[in-house]
Amino acid sequence: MSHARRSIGTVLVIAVPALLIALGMARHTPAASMGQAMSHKRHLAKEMKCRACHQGVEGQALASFPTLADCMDCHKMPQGNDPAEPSVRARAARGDEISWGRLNRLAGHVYFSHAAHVTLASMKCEDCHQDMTAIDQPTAPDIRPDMDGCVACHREKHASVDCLACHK
Amino acid sequence: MKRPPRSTEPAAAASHLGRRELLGSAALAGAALLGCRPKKDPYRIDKPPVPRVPGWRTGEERWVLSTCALCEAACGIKVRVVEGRAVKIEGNPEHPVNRGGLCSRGQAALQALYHPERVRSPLRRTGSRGSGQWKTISWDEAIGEVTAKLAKLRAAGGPERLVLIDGETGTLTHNLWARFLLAYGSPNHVGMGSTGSAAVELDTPYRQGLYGWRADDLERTGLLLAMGTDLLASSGQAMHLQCASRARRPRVICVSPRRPGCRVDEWIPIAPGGYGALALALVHVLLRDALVDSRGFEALPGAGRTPEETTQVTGIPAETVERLAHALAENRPALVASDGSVVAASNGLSTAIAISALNGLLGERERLARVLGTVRMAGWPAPTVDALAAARRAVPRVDGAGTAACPFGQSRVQALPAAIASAKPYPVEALLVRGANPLATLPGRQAWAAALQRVPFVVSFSPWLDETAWLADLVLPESLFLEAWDMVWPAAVTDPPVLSLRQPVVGPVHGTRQSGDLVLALAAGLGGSIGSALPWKRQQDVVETSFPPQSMAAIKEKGAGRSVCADDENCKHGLGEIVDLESTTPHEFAFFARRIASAGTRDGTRSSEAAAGSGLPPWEAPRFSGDPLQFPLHLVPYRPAPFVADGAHAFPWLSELPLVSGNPWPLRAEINPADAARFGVADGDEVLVESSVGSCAAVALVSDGVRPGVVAMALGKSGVVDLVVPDEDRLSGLLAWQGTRVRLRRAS
Amino acid sequence: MKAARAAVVALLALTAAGLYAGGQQWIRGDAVTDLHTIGAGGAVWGLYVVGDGFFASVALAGLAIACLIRVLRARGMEAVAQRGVLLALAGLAASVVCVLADLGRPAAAVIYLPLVGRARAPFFGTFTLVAGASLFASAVQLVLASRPAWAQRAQAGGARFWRALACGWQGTESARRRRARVDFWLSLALLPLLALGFVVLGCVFGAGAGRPAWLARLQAVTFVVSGGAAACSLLLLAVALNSTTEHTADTEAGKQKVRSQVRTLFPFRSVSVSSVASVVKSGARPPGAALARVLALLTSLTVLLVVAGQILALRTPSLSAQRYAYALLAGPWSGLFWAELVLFFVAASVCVARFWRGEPSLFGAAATTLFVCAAVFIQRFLSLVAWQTHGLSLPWPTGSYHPTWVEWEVVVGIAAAAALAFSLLVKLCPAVTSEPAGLSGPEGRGRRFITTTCLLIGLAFASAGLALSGGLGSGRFLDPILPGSPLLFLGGLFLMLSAPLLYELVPERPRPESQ
Amino acid sequence: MKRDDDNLRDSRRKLLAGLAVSAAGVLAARGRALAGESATSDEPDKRPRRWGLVIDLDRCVRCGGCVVACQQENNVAPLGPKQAVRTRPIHWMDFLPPALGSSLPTPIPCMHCEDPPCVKVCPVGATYQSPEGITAQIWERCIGCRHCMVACPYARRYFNWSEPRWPGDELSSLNPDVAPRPRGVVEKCTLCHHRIRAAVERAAVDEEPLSDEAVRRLPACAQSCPTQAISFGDLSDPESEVSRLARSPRATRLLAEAGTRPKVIYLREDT
Repeated sequence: MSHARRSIGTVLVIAVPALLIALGMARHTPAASMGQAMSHKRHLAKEMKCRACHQGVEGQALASFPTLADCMDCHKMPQGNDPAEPSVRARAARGDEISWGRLNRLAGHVYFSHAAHVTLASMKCEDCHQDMTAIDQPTAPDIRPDMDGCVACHREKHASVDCLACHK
Repeated sequence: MKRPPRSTEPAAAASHLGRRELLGSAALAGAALLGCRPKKDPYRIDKPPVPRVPGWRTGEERWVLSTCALCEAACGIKVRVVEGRAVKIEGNPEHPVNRGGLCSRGQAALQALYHPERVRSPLRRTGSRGSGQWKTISWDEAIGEVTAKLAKLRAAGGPERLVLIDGETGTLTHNLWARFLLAYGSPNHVGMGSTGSAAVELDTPYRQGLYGWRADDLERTGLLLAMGTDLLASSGQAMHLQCASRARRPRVICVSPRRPGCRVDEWIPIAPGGYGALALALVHVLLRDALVDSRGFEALPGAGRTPEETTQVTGIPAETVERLAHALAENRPALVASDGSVVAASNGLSTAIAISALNGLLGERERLARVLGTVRMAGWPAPTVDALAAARRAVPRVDGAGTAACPFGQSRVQALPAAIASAKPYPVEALLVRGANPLATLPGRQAWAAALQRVPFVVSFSPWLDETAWLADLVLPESLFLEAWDMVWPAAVTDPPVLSLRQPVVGPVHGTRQSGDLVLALAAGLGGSIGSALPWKRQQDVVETSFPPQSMAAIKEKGAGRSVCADDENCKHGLGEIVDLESTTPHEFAFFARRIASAGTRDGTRSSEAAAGSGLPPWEAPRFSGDPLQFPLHLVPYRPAPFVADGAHAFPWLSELPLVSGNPWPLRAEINPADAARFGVADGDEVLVESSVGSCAAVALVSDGVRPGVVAMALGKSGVVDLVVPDEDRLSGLLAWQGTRVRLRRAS
Repeated sequence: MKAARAAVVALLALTAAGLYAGGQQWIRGDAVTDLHTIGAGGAVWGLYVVGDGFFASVALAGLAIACLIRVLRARGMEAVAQRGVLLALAGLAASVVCVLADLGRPAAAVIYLPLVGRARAPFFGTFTLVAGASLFASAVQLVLASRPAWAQRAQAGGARFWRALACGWQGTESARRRRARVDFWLSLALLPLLALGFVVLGCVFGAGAGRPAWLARLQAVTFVVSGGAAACSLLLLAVALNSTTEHTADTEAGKQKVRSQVRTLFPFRSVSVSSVASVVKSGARPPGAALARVLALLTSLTVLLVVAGQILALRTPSLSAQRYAYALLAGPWSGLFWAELVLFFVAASVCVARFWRGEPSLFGAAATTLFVCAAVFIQRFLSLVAWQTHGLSLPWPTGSYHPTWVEWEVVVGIAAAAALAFSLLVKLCPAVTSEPAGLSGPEGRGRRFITTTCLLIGLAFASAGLALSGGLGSGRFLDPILPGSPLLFLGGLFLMLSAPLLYELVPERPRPESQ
Repeated sequence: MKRDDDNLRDSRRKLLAGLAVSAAGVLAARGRALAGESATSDEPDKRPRRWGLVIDLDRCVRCGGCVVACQQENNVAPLGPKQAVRTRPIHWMDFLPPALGSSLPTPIPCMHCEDPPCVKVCPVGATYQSPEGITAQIWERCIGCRHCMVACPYARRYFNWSEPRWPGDELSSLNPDVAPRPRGVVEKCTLCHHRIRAAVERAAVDEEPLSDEAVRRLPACAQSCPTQAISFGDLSDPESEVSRLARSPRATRLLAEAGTRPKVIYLREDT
């Protein structure tokens, strides 16, 4: 009996720290941070399209974030009564820029083109991303791309599964 | 049945232990495997913490047109800028100089732009000269300091004691500095001499009697006789020659002591300094065999030389010369083109005249080429020059160019150290150096260092802390060409000639300022007539207002374009005072001779005493420095394809170019197998090359691409310039780069 | 005693130095080696791959010799066989470490090779057949052969350790017969596997862009033959020791002398001299002479092959082969080349002169071993490195390769660690041929079924894994059809090789009738 | 006891059968996927492209522009003089030293062989031949065994002997379309596949066919060439410029006898 207990103890002594180490090395999820408080829900409720702000989504690889100048296209005039709005206007007047937080980052050796998926494959934003009409801020990361997922979809849609299609 | 012994029982217990260990080690192995996962994505391009460039969206990219500045050719470039950072330079396909091509230098320019050793703000020397102790100061402070000094110097009545060494020509900025010196009252705007553009500049004025650069119709040329080591690979003409002759490649015969790096139809090895003699011999054959129309060439000195007589100077057999002359006559239109290395000899002017005569005799230069006149600004008012400036501008130049010592010279930078050291004709009180590093790129390093020590006030505008800047009192780092506005006259002149726009492709990476802004700030600081001579606020305004708006719009769209003058009055001061030789009598060589005789230099006033009675200087044989017995070989310094005159260290890729073979970094001494056998040197040996003034270590490269009796060494790496004896052509004032004798031995 | 301790300390120090050097390489990258890009004046494969080839070929040859001995049922040579297996284990482990030291990204290799390894690549064979299967096979051989000795120690009141190792061992006559059967069949089955492994290694070493096919094949053959020579010489050293033991073990003084000699070579206290002596005594004739003859033959054959290769290379139309031959004969590699030939020649002479009659001396054996191993190492070095520096098809500049201290330290450290491991294994697994008289016991059932099942499942897995990682069908496809197929193949091989172990280990279940 | 045994055996059988069935299922699924792919790639109107380069040695001026253009485009890190003492340079586009009758160096990128020896030896499939004929290397997969470097008869592959470093702000000039390679992997010319991909994508967005004129100067080396000595295009299209040039009597291939069938074709007058 004591023998068995001792063996369990040994296993615990070895395995628990190992597990802890393993857990500590696993990737931790970064908290969502957008760099500037803004509500996707409210913007989309005003019949805005995603591409109004993410202007690169149809023509380039990165969907891109708006510059403050883009924001000022509408926000030059007060839009509603959000107390944060004047401060944004002040920043724009100073020539400041918002450093938007990127929620999704692909591995550095992976190429992903929004243009190819949105314009050529006619995919919708919601096919991969969260539905932003319901929430103010997305949770990070809102998609977790893995190669199997990409390849499965490419196979299904008869898109290229050549390595060079996505690797750079 | 007897049971086996009980040895299995404890064994079972033991195996239990084994299992426990197994479990534990498996867990450990799992943890270790997890630990092996790369913690950081090694493929991520983490841009350094450069502040976000305002106005750029993520992933946004633009292409910005500009003009390269790494040689005098002024190729059009197209820069890919992503999120405000330049990531790739390509040739501008719309640009008439390079038509989309771009050589290694232009491609590597981003390395210089983002180089970690760039000077990031003005520096003031705190320790003794050369001690390397610097203090960072603000731009206002730096400019204030320079203006105070210059104002003091002018107030003391000696504005001519200000000297500007300017490594740049053919740009609006250069003209701004010239205007600044004009208003300030100093004649001493000194160029950098013959490795760069000055030698090319000499080409046309002395041959055609005009100041400006030639435009050759390369698409029609049937035979190109290319003279010199660099013409086809690295000269200011190279890119244009190569790009413009794409469609119908002419037959190319190259004459030089070193085989050019590119494919030519024939290579004729020639002794250094022998180009003029070859041209005269060709003229002789052309006249003797009545292959050409000979009117007007009676006055050509030395024209009676037969190929046999010149063999000793050129090292080319007479029958080769005969064959070449007939080839020139048969493959018309034929063109003789040459580079800076051809005239960088003690008989430079003679050579230029002889080559020009050959071209004139062939009668093709005039049909193939049009020569530009001097370029002035359309929108620039005549400069205000006060009495002091007008008076002091007239004193002889400190480098002696244009005086009896150097009648046809425009600039004689190699005479500067001696002039400063002897304080004759007058002492130099302030020295400004921009776009140049004379200490490292000109021979006589020791003399230069001593001279710089004697000048009380030295300002360097170098973007690097180079050898010259190291000895300066102030370093005011100029922006690099990718961060600056300018307008450039390409040295490789196209037909029709164009202006090439330079605009910032990125904002200043560090706190540097454009050279034009600096000179404007200096002028504004000095005020008075100087301030009103340069009335603009910014360099950008100068660029945008100096040319007619419709021309400017076209230039901005394509990166280069022709400036059109609206009326005669503007044209007088404007661009495009084009003298078309077709409208003169093309075959009348006297036209050229008269020009030389009457107007040897730019203003035609100071050279009258020097002009020889016959109208032309007599033919000269080349002269070499060093005892032929002691120094049996000729040094041929050449510009390799990736040659950058200044700041070569900032382009590691150019140094790593695998053009020769193997390890690309060390300096190579290229010699003929015959000489290698004579001096007991094998390929790859460490050798010592010595001249009468210096020595340098190199690695031997034994190659039959070098003429016997010659050591060819690439310029741009330190060491070669130390070998060169600073002799010069006494008429043109050009440094005789090709006039040094050396010896070579294995390093022990 | 002192010498033995000093030897252990020295080996430990060398191993530590190797670890340090390996750490330097880990931190600073492969730039600390003298390996360079082919064509830019260097070799991309250097000392590490040479070490891999050396250790692996010695190990395979050792295992092959052991298998041959067992297949031929030369009981007198059992001690040699046992040493051969130990050599295989230590050598294969060393070769694996050499490969890991050479790889640019060893961690990625550990993940990707089992996951997506491709059967068409030579490296696949290296890591499955040579590193995986052979290592496992030699371990199985070792366990099977050492269990009587472990059981002896366990019965003599040894630690739980020995009992764990010997669990389930029965001294019955049937068990012994069974084991002999297993030994025979396992050895017989291993021989083709080893041949395949040798072919793979030979291919890797014979490879080289633009090498004429005949030269590549000749190099591969030379590789195999010289590997055999090196293994023979190493075994000869072990046998020489035993022979010395035989001559002197009878007297007490002699025993003392043997002890000291034994400790010099196997520096652990509990080497059972008597058991070693008994092994040799039980043999009909000293195995040294046979080994020496084989060694002399293999060495001469190697010299012949090397010389033939040179002559052919000089006369071939292939310019690169000519350049390579000249570089060896008179170029920068000539010193090494001639040294190799001289070493081979001297070793062969010593073999013929001293050992032909079967009178091996410890000193002579040690010298021969040193000569042969050095020559074989040089042979591998030249066939691998000199081709990269001088055998290029295009006119790239010729290269050079002078291994840095890091590379030497790592390889020497690996060799030292292998020697330590060998000594440790000798201590743990003494060769015992004279088992205590067994008790008779019944033959259990069930054993055969389990073993056969294991063998069949293993075979199925291995063939499926091989087919799947071979890309089955489409040549365009990058990856194995099923990720992890190489692991399947390797697992199948392991299962197959575990079958004899199962056969041995499955607990005896009495026949139902007897109950 | 016996019944138990039989049960056990049965269950074993079941297990084995289950394993076999599931393995067959997986195989079948994969096989279907394979079949599906080959069907899509063999559409009659879409002939698979075979990208290739033609280098005219008679036009090449050996200016080195292509070498530096390639380095800048593909994020090759400079070495600096310290590393270069025993140099380990990376030049996807390199110059083959002059030899064998030629007096000039030859620009030499990866040959993108039709039958690439490097692909055959890669143990993990890090290098492979893409459907458009590019001999590609997936950096992430590479384990750094350098077998491909030994196998390549042209010596056109490079190993990262140390971590690439870009001093100071030079990281700013890195091309975001190309992943930098970490230490320990082999890298090589990709024929600027990222530029091809971008061009294909752009043509698709603009709904225009990808014309031969549009791709002729697509790779960085071809773009920079002052004399347009380098042409790029689809060798399987008989109308393309590269195909036309490849039919020229001046066309030769390097080491044609090696049987690698390079897709880089040199033009040279026989002299």
